Amino acid sequence: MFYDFLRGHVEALLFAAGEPLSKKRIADILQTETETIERLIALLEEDYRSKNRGLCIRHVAGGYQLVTKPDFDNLIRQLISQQELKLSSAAMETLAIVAFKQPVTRSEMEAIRGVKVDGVVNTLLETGLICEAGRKDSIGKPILYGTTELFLTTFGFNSLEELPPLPEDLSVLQSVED
Amino acid sequence: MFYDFLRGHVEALLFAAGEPLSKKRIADILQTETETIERLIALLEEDYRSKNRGLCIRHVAGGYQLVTKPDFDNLIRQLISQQELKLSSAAMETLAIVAFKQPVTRSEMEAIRGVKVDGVVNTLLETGLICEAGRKDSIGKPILYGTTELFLTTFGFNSLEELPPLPEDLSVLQSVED
Amino acid sequence: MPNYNIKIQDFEGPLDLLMHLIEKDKVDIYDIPIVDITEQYITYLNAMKEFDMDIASDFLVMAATLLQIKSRMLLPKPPVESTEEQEDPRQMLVDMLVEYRKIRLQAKMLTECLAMSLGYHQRKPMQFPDIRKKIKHLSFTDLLDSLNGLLTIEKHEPALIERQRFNVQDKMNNILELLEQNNNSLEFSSLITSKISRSEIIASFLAILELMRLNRITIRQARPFSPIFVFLREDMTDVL
Repeated sequence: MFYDFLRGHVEALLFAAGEPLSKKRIADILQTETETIERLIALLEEDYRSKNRGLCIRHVAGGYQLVTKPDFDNLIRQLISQQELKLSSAAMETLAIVAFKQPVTRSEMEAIRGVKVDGVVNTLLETGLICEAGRKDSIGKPILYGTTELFLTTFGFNSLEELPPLPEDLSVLQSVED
Repeated sequence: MFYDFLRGHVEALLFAAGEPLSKKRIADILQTETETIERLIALLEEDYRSKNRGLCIRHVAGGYQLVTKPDFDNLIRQLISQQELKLSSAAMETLAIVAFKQPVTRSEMEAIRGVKVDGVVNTLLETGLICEAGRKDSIGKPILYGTTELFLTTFGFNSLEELPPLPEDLSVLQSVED
Repeated sequence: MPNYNIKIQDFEGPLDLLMHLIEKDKVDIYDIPIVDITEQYITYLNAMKEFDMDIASDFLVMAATLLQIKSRMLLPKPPVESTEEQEDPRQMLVDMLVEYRKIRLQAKMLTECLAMSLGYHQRKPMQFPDIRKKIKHLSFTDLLDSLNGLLTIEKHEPALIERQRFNVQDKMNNILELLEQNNNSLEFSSLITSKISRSEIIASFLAILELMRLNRITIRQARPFSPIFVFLREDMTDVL
């Protein structure tokens, strides 16, 4: 195939970037069309399907990211003494509010959770999962918060539209716990 | 070859590690001999020799490191230099405060924005748009911040004197002192 | 005390606790037995107190809300004058709980997504210390727009606290004088009359409390709802 020789270029770019790259971005750097990039990504993915390869391409945060295959999860965990991202249930609830209701102010989060959220919001800001997203046009111009691209990458979403919808019937009282 | 199926494992490990891994370390994790690792690395290197691949293995610091092929150096540099840094709304607000009120301390910025500014100030320092500008002659001698020449270039000003005066209704900001 | 098998500390906040109580009894969220739930809720707060735990104010606010809803439920309904539907006093609570449950479900879904996503390992972006990222060209307008965001952040006027017009110390002297003029005893209600302003009532009341603390006066009441009398204690003098 004509563009075949660019396969290595794309692999090198994805590797160096670490983070997801949009096809637009890759196309700009390689001075080619996004359609070409799509084809190259498909070719690379075919290569990666081989048992002998440890990597794969993830479609996430509106781009492509080179990552290890999930099969090697346990293996890699032995390697990395990475501080696993562990969020408290308070943090997860608050993150859920930001994710599903963004942009949202601190007091709106507090109204839903029924408790102060200052500590949790600061923790979430530190993790980089949420960020300030302007100010609300109301008294005191409170800061609005939204999720970041890191949120999408970390949770494996391609875009905010991909956030899973809520089950329709909430009145059925299924325990949230189990 | 007998150990062939471990090729992907090694690739995944090298990828995730980022830094060089010794063959001893890889052998330990895969519970095999270092000789096996040597053979697996050789196999991987053969794979990487293909034109279609963007990566190669570097023998460095007593170990193996997965890196991009040197041929792609210029390409990858474009990844960084082409990238336009976008300032968040939090960063823009803080930058505006520094620009109009310089020299200004962190706590003065915090008083105006109503939230901690440590993260944002660090980001702004990294971009080179602001810099330290001495210390304030008050308790604790807090660091003062001001804008840089890069700030002028980025915003298209010739000098700080060219910064238009604050519009009247913005003078609220002026009244916030310490 | 009713039997509760709730582990103390388990709850993130009042809604979390309420949710637990409701789910435990498999109660219909749209038809909460408010009397029962309120009782259970308050029992739990009392248990927290027994364990010497600080009860966060959020929990107390919810307790007050529950009690208020309860009392409104118990009040006889005003005659229905219009066809307008009377709002269920529990409605606000139901809305809050439904919203909260939604968020909890969403948090749970996010947790599952995270668990799945963590199986993929990424690598850190390559660093090029010799290259500085270009900054998007910005204009003065961008800068002004950002200032605008800050602008109407309320500039808080310092709150003015009015000087107390009635001084507790003066009131104390005043009450002692009155007592001496009236054979060392007075009816409590004569000291706190509705003729005086609210701030004067507060000052008088505080003065009485303070005089009691200083053992200058005693207060007696023959039986519940009978008049309260204030007496001067002559055994103690010159404490002021």
